[in-house]
Amino acid sequence: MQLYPLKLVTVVGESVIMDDIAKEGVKLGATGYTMTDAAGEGSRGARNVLVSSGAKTQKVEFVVPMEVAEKILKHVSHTYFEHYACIAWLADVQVVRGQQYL
Amino acid sequence: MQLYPLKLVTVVGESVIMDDIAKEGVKLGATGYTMTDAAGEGSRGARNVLVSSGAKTQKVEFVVPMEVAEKILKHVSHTYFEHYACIAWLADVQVVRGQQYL
Amino acid sequence: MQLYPLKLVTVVGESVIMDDIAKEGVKLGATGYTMTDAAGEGSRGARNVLVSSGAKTQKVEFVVPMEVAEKILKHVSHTYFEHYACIAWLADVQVVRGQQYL
Amino acid sequence: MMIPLCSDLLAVAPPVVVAIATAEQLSRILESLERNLLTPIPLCFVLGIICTRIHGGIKIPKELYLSIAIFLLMSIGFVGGHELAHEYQEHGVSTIWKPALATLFLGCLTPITSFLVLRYVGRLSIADSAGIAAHYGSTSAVTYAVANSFVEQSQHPANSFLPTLVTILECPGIAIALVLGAALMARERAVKGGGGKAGEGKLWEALYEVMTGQSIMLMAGLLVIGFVSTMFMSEQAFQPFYDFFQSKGMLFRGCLCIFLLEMGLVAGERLGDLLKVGPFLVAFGVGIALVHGFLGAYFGHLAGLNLGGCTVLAAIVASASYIAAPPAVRLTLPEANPTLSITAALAITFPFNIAFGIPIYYEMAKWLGAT
Amino acid sequence: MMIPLCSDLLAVAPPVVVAIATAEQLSRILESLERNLLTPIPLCFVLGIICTRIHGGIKIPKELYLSIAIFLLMSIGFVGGHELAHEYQEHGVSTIWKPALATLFLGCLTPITSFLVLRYVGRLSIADSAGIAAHYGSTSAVTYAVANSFVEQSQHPANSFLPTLVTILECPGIAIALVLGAALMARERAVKGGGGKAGEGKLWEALYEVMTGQSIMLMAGLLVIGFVSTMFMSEQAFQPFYDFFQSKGMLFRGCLCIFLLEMGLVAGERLGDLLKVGPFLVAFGVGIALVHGFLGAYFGHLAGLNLGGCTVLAAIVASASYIAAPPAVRLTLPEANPTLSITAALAITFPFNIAFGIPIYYEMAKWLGAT
Amino acid sequence: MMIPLCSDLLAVAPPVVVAIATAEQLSRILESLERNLLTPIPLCFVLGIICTRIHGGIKIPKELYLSIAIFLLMSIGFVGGHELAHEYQEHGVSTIWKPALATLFLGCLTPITSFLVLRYVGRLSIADSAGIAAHYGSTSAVTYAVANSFVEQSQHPANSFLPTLVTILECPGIAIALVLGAALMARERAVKGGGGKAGEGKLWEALYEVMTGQSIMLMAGLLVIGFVSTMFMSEQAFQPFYDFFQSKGMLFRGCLCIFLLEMGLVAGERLGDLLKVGPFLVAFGVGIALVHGFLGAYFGHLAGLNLGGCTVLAAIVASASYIAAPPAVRLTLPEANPTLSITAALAITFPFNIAFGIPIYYEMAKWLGAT
Ligand SMILES: Nc1ncnc2c1ncn2[C@@H]1O[C@H](COP(=O)(O)O)[C@@H](O)[C@H]1O
Ligand SMILES: Nc1ncnc2c1ncn2[C@@H]1O[C@H](COP(=O)(O)O)[C@@H](O)[C@H]1O
Ligand SMILES: Nc1ncnc2c1ncn2[C@@H]1O[C@H](COP(=O)(O)O)[C@@H](O)[C@H]1O
Ligand code: NA
Ligand code: NA
Ligand code: NA
Repeated sequence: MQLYPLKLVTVVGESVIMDDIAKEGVKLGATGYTMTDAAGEGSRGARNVLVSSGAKTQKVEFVVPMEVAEKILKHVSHTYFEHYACIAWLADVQVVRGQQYL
Repeated sequence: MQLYPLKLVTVVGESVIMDDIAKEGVKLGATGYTMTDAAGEGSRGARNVLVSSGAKTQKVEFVVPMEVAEKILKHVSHTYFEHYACIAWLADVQVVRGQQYL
Repeated sequence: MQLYPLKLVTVVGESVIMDDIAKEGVKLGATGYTMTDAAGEGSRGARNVLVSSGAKTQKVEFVVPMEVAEKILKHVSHTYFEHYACIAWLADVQVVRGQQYL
Repeated sequence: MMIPLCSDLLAVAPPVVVAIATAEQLSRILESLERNLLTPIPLCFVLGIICTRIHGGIKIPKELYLSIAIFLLMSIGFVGGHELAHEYQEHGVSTIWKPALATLFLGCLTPITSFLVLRYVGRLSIADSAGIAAHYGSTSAVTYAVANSFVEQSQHPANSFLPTLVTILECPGIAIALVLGAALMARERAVKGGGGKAGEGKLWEALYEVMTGQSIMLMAGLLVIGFVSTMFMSEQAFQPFYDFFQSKGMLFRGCLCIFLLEMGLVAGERLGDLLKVGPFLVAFGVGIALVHGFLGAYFGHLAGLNLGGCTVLAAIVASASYIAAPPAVRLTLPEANPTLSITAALAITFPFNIAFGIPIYYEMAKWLGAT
Repeated sequence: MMIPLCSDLLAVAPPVVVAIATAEQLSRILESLERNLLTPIPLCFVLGIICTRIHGGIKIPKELYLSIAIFLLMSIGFVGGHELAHEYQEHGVSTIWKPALATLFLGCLTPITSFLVLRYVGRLSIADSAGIAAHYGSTSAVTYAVANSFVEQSQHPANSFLPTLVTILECPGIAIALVLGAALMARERAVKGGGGKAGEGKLWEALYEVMTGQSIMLMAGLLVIGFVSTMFMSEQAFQPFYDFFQSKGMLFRGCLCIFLLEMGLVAGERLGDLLKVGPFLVAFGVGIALVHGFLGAYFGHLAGLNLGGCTVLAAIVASASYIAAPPAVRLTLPEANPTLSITAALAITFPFNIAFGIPIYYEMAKWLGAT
Repeated sequence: MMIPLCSDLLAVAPPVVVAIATAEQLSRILESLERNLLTPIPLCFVLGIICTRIHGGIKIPKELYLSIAIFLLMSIGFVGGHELAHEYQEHGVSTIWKPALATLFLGCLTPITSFLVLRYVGRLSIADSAGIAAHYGSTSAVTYAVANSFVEQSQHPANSFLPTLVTILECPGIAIALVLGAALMARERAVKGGGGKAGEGKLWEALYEVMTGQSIMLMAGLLVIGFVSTMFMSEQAFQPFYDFFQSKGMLFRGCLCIFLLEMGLVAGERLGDLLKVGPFLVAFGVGIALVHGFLGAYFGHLAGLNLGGCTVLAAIVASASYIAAPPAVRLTLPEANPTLSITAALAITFPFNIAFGIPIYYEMAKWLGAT
């Protein structure tokens, strides 16, 4: 079975911004995203506020090629890191039928 | 501390099939699985329907040796990729007391 | 954009111990953690009991440098593996502005 | 039995369409429309649609939605069992068996009419036709609840055993459509020589899942519980349970408001899909509701239901399932596009029934002579 | 105080067993069984079990389950506080202190009886014995609610301060069993020379967590709130709160139905474990309930409770905790297998009490002379 | 209109402070305090605080909390619409337009007074001042509910259209504070030459989100629904809906108890932040409530509200939003520290209003001559 080497971008942050990040990720080239409710603590976690959808912290994941990953990480770090509670990282994954996500 | 190199197989898809995928993964050799409720968008996300357990999208993860990982990915891709909204990937992980999961 | 190579430690286990693990991880040097509700099966999954917060199984993730990762894994494996349902693994990640998490 | 009834029906149908258009009836329909629409339940649905369309912030936690669904199903079952016990104590099964048979017959007929129209008029694929037919062959408990509160407000309460009919109508339609779809697709595949993959082996599993699904287990289970406890409990001890579940009570009505708000939110999102699904499906969603509604009223009347009963039976026959059917169809006919069926059921037929259908079926039932 | 009571008891016990078997009593028990079983609350439990066994689709969102648990605990506390205020205004503490002491005594006795039987008759490990004893030393609020509704239906309502006794019974049993288990295991470990790991340091933490856990905080907190607001509010202002929380009301009874449905779903899954846990535990789950139930009825009667009160006290003493105890035991005695304790508490003792235990305790209380 | 009113106000203010201190009034306040505090609603809040402080185990699922919030907002809207319909049928808009205008005026005034005090007395940053001002410019639906139940218990029910005023008060304050904050920060940034990043482009988006947010959609939507269905439905058909939503009913009061328990749990956690936010903010949280409360009572009286109405208007003007405001502020003014605003709103002003504010506003309204 052929597997395509792609990147998994994970962003965890306060839920007030996570819907926007998911949408912006798609605009920057991701073919989709997966969002999970979470809870967490960090250096600025107390900033999180309750939104009407419930969770204070959310995690969003994108399976993307490296260029898109870079774009998303740059965008997130430039737009949100200063004032919002959030963390972002990158990992290597092998994706089934990965050509769909290029 | 000894760590065992194993594979982490992640499948995200519409929840109507995710219980089956978890069970089938165990049948194919996984010693267990972890399931999380999620939300997401993708090329076929609109296909997701509400099931009585609530979430429309779920994520299931298996920590398994490479042979089992291949079997699970093949099975999932062969059985579900054509008609169901789902995505699957593989990552390298180092597992504590990993011999239990071989 | 500069990315820092760090470790992602993931622990999945019965929720009766997960709050403690999260706190102990921070004590051992993690700058934060992310916790998700999950469900799962494993060799000892039947041990899980309902706690008043709801989920029987939870997942906690730490982005940390290798030394802290080792400490957390050692602690978890030494303290909880014998009697509690839980699994722990390590993966490589590249973290944005990773110096914050050192 | 089916053939004479059908020819009967054909003889009756055309005049209906004409008759229904008389001025007096139209004005009566308009009046009931007003009486029907300007009440909290449909207005909450409208609020939900508006909120979605203007990207408003109402978010009903899905656990609340699921909890209310559970309560409504339990309530329909329990009250049904309670009323059935009274009916049974007074009349035995004499008043019930005919409506029950008629309902069963309608539950077998409607998936077939739907399939035929979709496949041969709409030229949809086998999978899509069968998938949508499964939705229209089953029923919507919420439509039942709204219809029931309409006839109560009109001072023509339905026969007491109507909730039992809802339970009867839940399953057969889904089962027939799924079996039909799977069989036709297997034949097609055999002809084309392609090998089936997912879905096939899952047909019986899915049928079992429908028959033991949440809707049917809760409705049928509470029906039995309501029946038994009415038989064996003192009235005083029974009262708090009745107060909790009773469908005229504040809990049922209030929960229905919140439920319809959420349905409006979901339907509002689906409105955008109306363009995608095309004009045929819109016409189908309204047309088949009217046809099935007329069949419901007609057979209900034949089986001896009263005016309210005919109206409610018409409404539930005309309604399409959007809770039990979708996962079953998704598992069995994965080639079927759920956007088509859910949009039709939820964004076309459901609001049509809530707003216009129910008063129309009421007039149909009246015109057929039900009292 | 304990010694004379105990010898008293030994003199009384054997005839009970004989007497309870007289034909007339048996037929009365069967009658109450019918009156007890054929009501919505136990029937919902049965529906849950059936649904799980046939792999049916009922899914109660865990948030609904947790919310109902919160409501039931608040309700028991609030009504308890309200009734306590009335009792206090009329009789001061004169009627209450004896039952309270008796309950406290039973709360300390039952974990020990359980432990001894499990360890020396059942030959279970120290950890398992202490873990199960913690469950049986505490109580189940739902069993209280069902027993209470049984005696009300039997026209013998319990003394008004019974909810207070539930609160008293919640903690001591868990605490005693955990301390006992931890101490014995430490000794054993010292003998064997092995080093303890997790759990040990967590004993005091876990005890504190039990004492400030959700069950006790809500029950005791609302007890105080119910007491204070009964004292200071006008009746009219108090009414809506009372209507909301009152345990004879539609909300309490209805929520209990849904809660028991979920408990049936969980117990149904545990039924499969009955084989695993073996015949001893099944016998224990029934036998210890009968013994503790008799002790409850006996000491309740000594302390001056009425017929309903003795029955309810017997039921709560006989019941086993499955909400507060499991996490506490899991943290403190991780070597204990939760499958044993939860299966015993939830799949054996709870259904036994609901179905057979409560009517039996009622007869026991009658036989003891309670009126 | 604004200027004469303001000078009026200045003439009135000092004597108030003196007058309010007379012995008789103080004892009356103490009496109402007791009557107010020793009721389940504030006691549940206290229980929540205690539970958090002693690390107790009460956990309200967030879905329950959100569901109750939805119910309370719908209820306030629905009852508001119902009462508005009655008022309108009897008096047209003659009695309503003045209070509505006064409320709108107060909604525009309070964010500005708050901002000025925070920025120039407290020397907070622009972002923090504007962020906190947005909270205090809006209102808290729960404070409304508690104030309303207070005046009902005091036999001085508020004018029927008060819920309408809550709806009017929700938005303008947030909008004004956010626009003010964004404008001043842009100017400051322009001066400093720094380039703005997040937040800026999101102002209009956030304003739109406030105006179509859950609170306003549910309250305004149900207001219309309550109004329309009161106009068009028979009383009998309307009754179950009214019973479900009515704010004197058991559901509303009971849900309020659970909601305040959760608010107590959250406020308890914030208590630890009181030290961090410092004495100025504590003083601000109390002082601004008293000032805004007085303004509310004063303008309410000018606009012709009765004693209960003035009290409730004072309470809602004095209250600070902690549901709608926080996400809006977080999106628009990310530099503002949410710990400051949420601690002030939830751990200072809210409990102050619930415990002391409402009875004080009642006395203020009396002193101003409202009857
Ligand atoms: N070291 C970490 N490991 C895992 N998750 C983290 C870590 N630091 C922060 N987080 C997550 O990121 C969110 C925001 O973090 P922060 O911006 O540091 O407050 C927290 O709520 C956590 O869920
Ligand atoms: N590029 C992606 N990155 C992360 N998750 C994805 C991606 N594409 C799809 N998904 C997830 O997989 C599910 C099914 O995707 P699809 O089959 O593309 O509709 C979606 O609901 C998402 O949760
Ligand atoms: N092979 C596996 N892959 C993924 N998750 C696992 C695996 N084994 C166990 N788990 C998770 O770890 C929890 C405890 O596992 P265990 O201790 O094996 O019962 C389970 O509830 C699962 O959520
Ligand atoms: Na139908
Ligand atoms: Na016990
Ligand atoms: Na305000």
